[in-house]
Amino acid sequence: MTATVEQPTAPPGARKVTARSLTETVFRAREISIAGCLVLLVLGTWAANHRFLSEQGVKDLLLNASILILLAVGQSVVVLTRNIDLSVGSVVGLSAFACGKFVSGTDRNAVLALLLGIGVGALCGLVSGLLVSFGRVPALVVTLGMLYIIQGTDYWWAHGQQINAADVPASVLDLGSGSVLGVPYLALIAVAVLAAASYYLRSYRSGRELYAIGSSPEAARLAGIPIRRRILAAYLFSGAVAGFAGALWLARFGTVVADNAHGWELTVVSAVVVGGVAITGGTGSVWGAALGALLLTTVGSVLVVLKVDSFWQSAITGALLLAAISVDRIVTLRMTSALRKRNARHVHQV
Amino acid sequence: MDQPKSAERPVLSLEDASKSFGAVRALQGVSLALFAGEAHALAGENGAGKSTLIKVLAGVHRPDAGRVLVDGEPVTFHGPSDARDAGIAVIYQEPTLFPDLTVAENIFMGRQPRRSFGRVDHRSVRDATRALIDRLGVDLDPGQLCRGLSIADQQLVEIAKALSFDARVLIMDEPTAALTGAEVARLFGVVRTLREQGTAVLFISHRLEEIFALCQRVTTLRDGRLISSDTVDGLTEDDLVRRMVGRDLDELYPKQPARIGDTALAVRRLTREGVFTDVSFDVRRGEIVALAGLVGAGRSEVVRAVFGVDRADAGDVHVAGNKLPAGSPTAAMAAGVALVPEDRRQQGLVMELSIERNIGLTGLDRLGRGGLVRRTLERGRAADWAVRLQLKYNRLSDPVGVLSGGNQQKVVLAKWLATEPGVLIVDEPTRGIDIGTKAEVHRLLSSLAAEGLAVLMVSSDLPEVLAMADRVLVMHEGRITAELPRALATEESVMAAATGRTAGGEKAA
Amino acid sequence: MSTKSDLSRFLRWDVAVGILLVAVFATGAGTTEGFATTGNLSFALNDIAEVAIIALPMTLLVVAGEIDLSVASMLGLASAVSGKLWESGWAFETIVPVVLAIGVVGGLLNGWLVTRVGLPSLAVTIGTLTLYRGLASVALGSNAVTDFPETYARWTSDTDTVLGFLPYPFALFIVLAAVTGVVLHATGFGRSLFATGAQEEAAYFSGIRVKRLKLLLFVLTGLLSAFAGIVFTLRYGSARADNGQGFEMLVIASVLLGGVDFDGGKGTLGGAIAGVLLIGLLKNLLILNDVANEVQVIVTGLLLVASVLTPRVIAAALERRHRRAAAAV
Amino acid sequence: GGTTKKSSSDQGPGTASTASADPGAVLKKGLKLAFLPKQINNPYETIVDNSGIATAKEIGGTAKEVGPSDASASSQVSYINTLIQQQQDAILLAANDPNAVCGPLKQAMAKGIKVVAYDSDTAKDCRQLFINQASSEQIGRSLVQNLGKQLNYQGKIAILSATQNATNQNTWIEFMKKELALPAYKGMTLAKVAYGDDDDQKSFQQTQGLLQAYPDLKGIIAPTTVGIAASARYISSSSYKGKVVVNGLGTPNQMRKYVKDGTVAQFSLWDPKKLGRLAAYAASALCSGQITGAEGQTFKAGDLGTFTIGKDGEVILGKPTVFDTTNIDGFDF
Ligand SMILES: Nc1ncnc2c1ncn2[C@@H]1O[C@H](COP(=O)(O)OP(=O)(O)OP(=O)(O)O)[C@@H](O)[C@H]1O
Ligand SMILES: Nc1ncnc2c1ncn2[C@@H]1O[C@H](COP(=O)(O)OP(=O)(O)OP(=O)(O)O)[C@@H](O)[C@H]1O
Ligand SMILES: [Mg+2]
Ligand SMILES: [Mg+2]
Repeated sequence: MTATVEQPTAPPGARKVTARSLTETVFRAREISIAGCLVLLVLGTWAANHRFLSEQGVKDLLLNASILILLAVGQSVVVLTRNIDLSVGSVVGLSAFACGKFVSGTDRNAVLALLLGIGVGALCGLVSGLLVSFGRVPALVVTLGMLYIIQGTDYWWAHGQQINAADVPASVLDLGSGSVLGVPYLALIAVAVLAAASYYLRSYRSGRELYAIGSSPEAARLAGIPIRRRILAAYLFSGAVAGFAGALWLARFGTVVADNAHGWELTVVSAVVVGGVAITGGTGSVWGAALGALLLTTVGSVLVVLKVDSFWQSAITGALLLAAISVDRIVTLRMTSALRKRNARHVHQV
Repeated sequence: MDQPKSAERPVLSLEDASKSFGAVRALQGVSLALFAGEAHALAGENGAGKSTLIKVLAGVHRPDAGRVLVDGEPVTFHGPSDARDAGIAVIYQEPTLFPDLTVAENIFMGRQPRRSFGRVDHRSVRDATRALIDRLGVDLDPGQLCRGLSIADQQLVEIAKALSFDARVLIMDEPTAALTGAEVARLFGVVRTLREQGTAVLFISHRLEEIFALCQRVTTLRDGRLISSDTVDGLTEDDLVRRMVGRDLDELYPKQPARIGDTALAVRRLTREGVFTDVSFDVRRGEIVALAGLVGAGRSEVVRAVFGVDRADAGDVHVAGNKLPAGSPTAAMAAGVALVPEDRRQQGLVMELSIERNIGLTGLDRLGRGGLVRRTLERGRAADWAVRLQLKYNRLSDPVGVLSGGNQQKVVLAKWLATEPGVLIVDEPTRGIDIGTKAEVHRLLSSLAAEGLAVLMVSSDLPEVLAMADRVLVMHEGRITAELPRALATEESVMAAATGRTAGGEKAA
Repeated sequence: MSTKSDLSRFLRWDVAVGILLVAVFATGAGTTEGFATTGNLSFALNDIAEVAIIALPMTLLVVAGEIDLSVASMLGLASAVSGKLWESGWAFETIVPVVLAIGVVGGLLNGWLVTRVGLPSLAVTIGTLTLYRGLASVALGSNAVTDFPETYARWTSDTDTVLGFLPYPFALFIVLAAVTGVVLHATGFGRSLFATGAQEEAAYFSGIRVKRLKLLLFVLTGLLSAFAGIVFTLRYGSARADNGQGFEMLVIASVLLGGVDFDGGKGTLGGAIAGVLLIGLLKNLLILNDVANEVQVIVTGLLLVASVLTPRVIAAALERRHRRAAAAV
Repeated sequence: GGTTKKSSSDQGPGTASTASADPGAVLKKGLKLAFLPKQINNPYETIVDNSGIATAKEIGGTAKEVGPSDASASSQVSYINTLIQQQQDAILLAANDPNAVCGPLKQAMAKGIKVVAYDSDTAKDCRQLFINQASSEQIGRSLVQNLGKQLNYQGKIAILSATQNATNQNTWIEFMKKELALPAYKGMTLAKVAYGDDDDQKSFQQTQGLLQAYPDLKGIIAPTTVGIAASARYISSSSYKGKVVVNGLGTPNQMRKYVKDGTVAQFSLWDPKKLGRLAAYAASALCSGQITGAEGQTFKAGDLGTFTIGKDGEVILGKPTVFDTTNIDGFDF
């Protein structure tokens, strides 16, 4: 056998192992730093106003975040594949209205409404997904187009109609406001979807392939990954989740008009980005995205609780958003370069 | 090589295949047969159609005419995965990895070992990768992200990936272009073992000695046509060159003696922590200085820092006596420095832009007046250099991305030579360039040096280093461990310094 | 990749948008009373002036591979600040430079965060979208300042025009567009933008000052957004913090419609301008025909989808024909 | 610079008191009226406009509703321009911004198109009439009076408004503050004015924040139909139910559930159908020459009775209705 080749001459391990722990630390840092921001924010606010963490206060925080978390989970699955779904806001609106129409004045079961919502959303996701994956056209343009198309359809259908809480059956409304052991149903649902998505992305081939596609579509093609099917599935998921969120919107707010969740697409995208999912695909986790969503909604509540002047709220929200992403980025950069230098000393001392 | 192959049925073969891209006829009626236990080389100039042939076999391209046969049965590959399922593993010319994923995931993407409920077994993925890497004898960590790996390391990951298939057919498109002797030896060892176990191998390289070292049969293509298919036994390098180029080749390393002048480039105690340390050297006018070393020694990093693409933590660079501001390629260019980077697809070229625009990119201020760009000047500059470097192209307005690998490399050279630099830094200047053109590039470098250009050359091609350089600087783990004048530079002395065994250089670790 | 490059050879979407624009205009003139009148066209052109002005730097930015979603907020901020200053008795001649300076500073902040801190522009400008709109409401609160003098307001009206039909803001836009077109398509700077957008690393290795160039574009975008804010304020005679809300989507939709590729490195200014005009004129025509707003929204969406789908479908058809032809040989 | 000036109030047709009115003229047939609401998919505006359209038909004319889907002044302007091109007889609009729509409205009046503002006024010289649902002063003051009674004139209160720039809401809030300044209310303090942007979800979250920020908050006035519904809904499903009084302007259909479950004791609103009806009559009267918009002129609005034009061309529909458990089932809108 020719296996008797000379031994590798470089000292094995040294540079690569440190490189590895480095990337891992940096990777973790994203979620940790957001979680840190969140904890600071909550504790600080609590110090100023104890009511913030009262039972009602916590419940409100969770309820506010739930729908955005769901949407962020759906969006991050799409963003991981280096695509984007700008239509989620209108899907939520359409689905909420469809479900509202469906249950309004009846005593239909909440589960049926949820299924309808998921169906409406999945249909929208299917169209976007087909266009993006099989039409092979830029996702940003297609989903912006879909945003308008779905929104227009919703307006056209709803046209000044309104579904009122009085018309919505109690079973649906209970879903939106009820809780077990003080934890709202909505939050439980969001966490369940989040955990399932996260586990799937980590532990299944097709989940890993979503990362691969986002990281390098060209390499994914050569690796024989069924790119189109995977991207289609990602859009289907994002659409279905958005539709589901629409049904939950109805349950939570009871009142539905045409332009529910209008403009939410940007909020969702910023939650995803704040959560460390790269807009260019391939990296990030749904946990990060969910934390991003929680951070955004919490900032909104905190400003009101801290009695910040209404006129200042939006400015401060924007500034905090920028601060959150910048701090995270700067910490990462500093750490990477510090670790590089420290490694260097190690290697040369050995 | 001793069994009679003709009697056997080929594992994989191509019959009368044609493929064109628009007006370019990349393949015309080419046939090829791969047998179990045989290593088959594919030779030809840049743009001859080698990569295209491989992509047809790999299911990336569908042939316009002709067929692909597996075990004598005609098949239609609808995509790379079909070919993979038929037992064909491919290493493409350009590494295509997932930068955000780990080495292990890159190797096993889509075919990870699974445990209950179809879940990926991350531990066995890592262990299997470890084993593969050990087999290749390289220094990579399975858990490391692929972003930031050097081209050579990327190529090694690709090789490991191809090996992991346990395929019946192993196809390799210039796997060694970025590797140094040690890694090549390792690779060949592994490939020989596979071949002896019955794998059919198709191998492309522009380094003829590699073809002779590894293969039993060689097929030559020219302009998309099959020229001949011979056994390697009894073939000489000259025969092969004649088949490829269609004529005899002059000297491959036409080194002209040059008058060495003043110092053009002076590097003083340049350090980038964690990458290279305390690097000092001079390059004088008329001189070709080579920077040699093993993959990962930090040669590319040094030249990047010299050019200012990376910012050095300490040390200075002087050009013609003037200190360059740190971290500014623009300033380096203004001082007459040019860098042909090692990764042409990421750093060398803008793949979507046309050939002329790419070549024009380094001289935007010279292509017109008042910031305006004159199309005629832009095209003239490109046409001029396309001729000088024998570029094979369809139209100058075609995107560079459609050129063959070697021709892309020529565009990078053209783009920088057109700046008429005083100091030319070339990182793997002939990577993937065919033997004919390589001689041309060498002649060009040599004559430019003779005209007073200072050349700093990073190359993994040791014969090239030894033949072209007036002086060889050898790096080992981020430090310069030896400086060998042309007379003293031999394969042994360079390798000794590169592996840190030299008596002269201090040992780094 | 190969199919993309084939496609650019066979069909250029920006040209198609131009043709569509002419078609819409001809249809409107032929079928709809009151469409092809000077009054209506002056109005329609004036009505898209701000979007058109912002679309110019936006096109450059997108070609260079970045995006700015904060433009409409900057417009609002400029409007609010000019209102505030006017209310506190400043001369209009001093207000204008101050507001433009604010645009520059806003652009610098965007550019700084993107190029120096290294954040993705989508994320940064979603943040500044909120921030600038917030600052606008801090500046002016819930007030509206309305008493701008006629001497300035007439520059933005659609009845005082150049050549009898071109409102001043639009005439100015034409001048700016000509300059931008030359810069993008005929200068080294323009070449650098394409290279940067297509492959930033390669551009950087070619000695292009990628970061400085992007910073400059963000500044330019901020500046012109602020300028558009002044035009908007005068044109409506009303300075409010919420002016131009949601315009960013309109600008982006127009640029996209014109075939400018959001991955950077591709597109023409002519296409972007055709996109702006198409959306503007189509809206005008639809409203004139009493087409409900929701249908307008749907039509915009369909146009966007068609803008990317049509070239693909045609390219695919051509490729299939080519394949059949090649197989037949 | 900086001298304030009213933009050319002399050249616009303004209140056309110079032209003479012919109170006896019959209502013209075949009038073309166009309703331009703040936003087309606002349910409240839809009720108003549909009623106006029906009324126009009764009178023998035609009417339509056109408008943007976002509540912004700039999009309304595009519509005004096309209405001019279409040579409508009258434009009826609820202005998103009193001044931004002025230029085109003046152009319309110059071309002989009558302009009637309803629900939310424009600047006075940009329209002939403003049909006010109730006097702004009355709305503002009565909301505070009602809440005062409910709270026994004691405790902290907050206002949850629509957008920061909504003209009608801001006028009402001014009057609320004036009322609160009276000695009778010295036990009550206004803690904060919050803005829910007429967005259901945002109003909901604002309510929740208010209650956390001001634990001793006793009452909320939401002078917007979206806001009051969102407020009531949050309170009905939270621990604040029964502790915080919500009052304001809302539609019976939206509020029915909360009145029934005791979250809300009372709220007010005028009948939006009557508002639309009155606007249609007023526009027809203008077009027919019965009135010109001058103070003191009168016109008949079918079954609604006779109305007199007040100061600045303002016509007031009447007093708002107060809804509570006793009467809410008698209304369906
Ligand atoms: N996708 C494509 N579109 C258009 N032309 C192409 C494409 N791919 C290859 N070509 C052309 O086909 C010809 C053969 O290219 P190929 O890559 O097979 O050459 P090669 O023999 O591998 O050369 P090298 O040694 O330089 O790698 C070249 O002229 C090239 O420009
Ligand atoms: N001493 C070292 N310690 C840690 N990392 C190193 C060291 N030397 C090199 N590296 C890393 O190894 C990688 C490969 O280095 P580089 O590309 O400079 O090698 P090279 O000598 O140019 O070889 P080639 O170009 O053939 O790959 C780089 O990512 C570099 O950061
Ligand atoms: Mg090749
Ligand atoms: Mg290198």
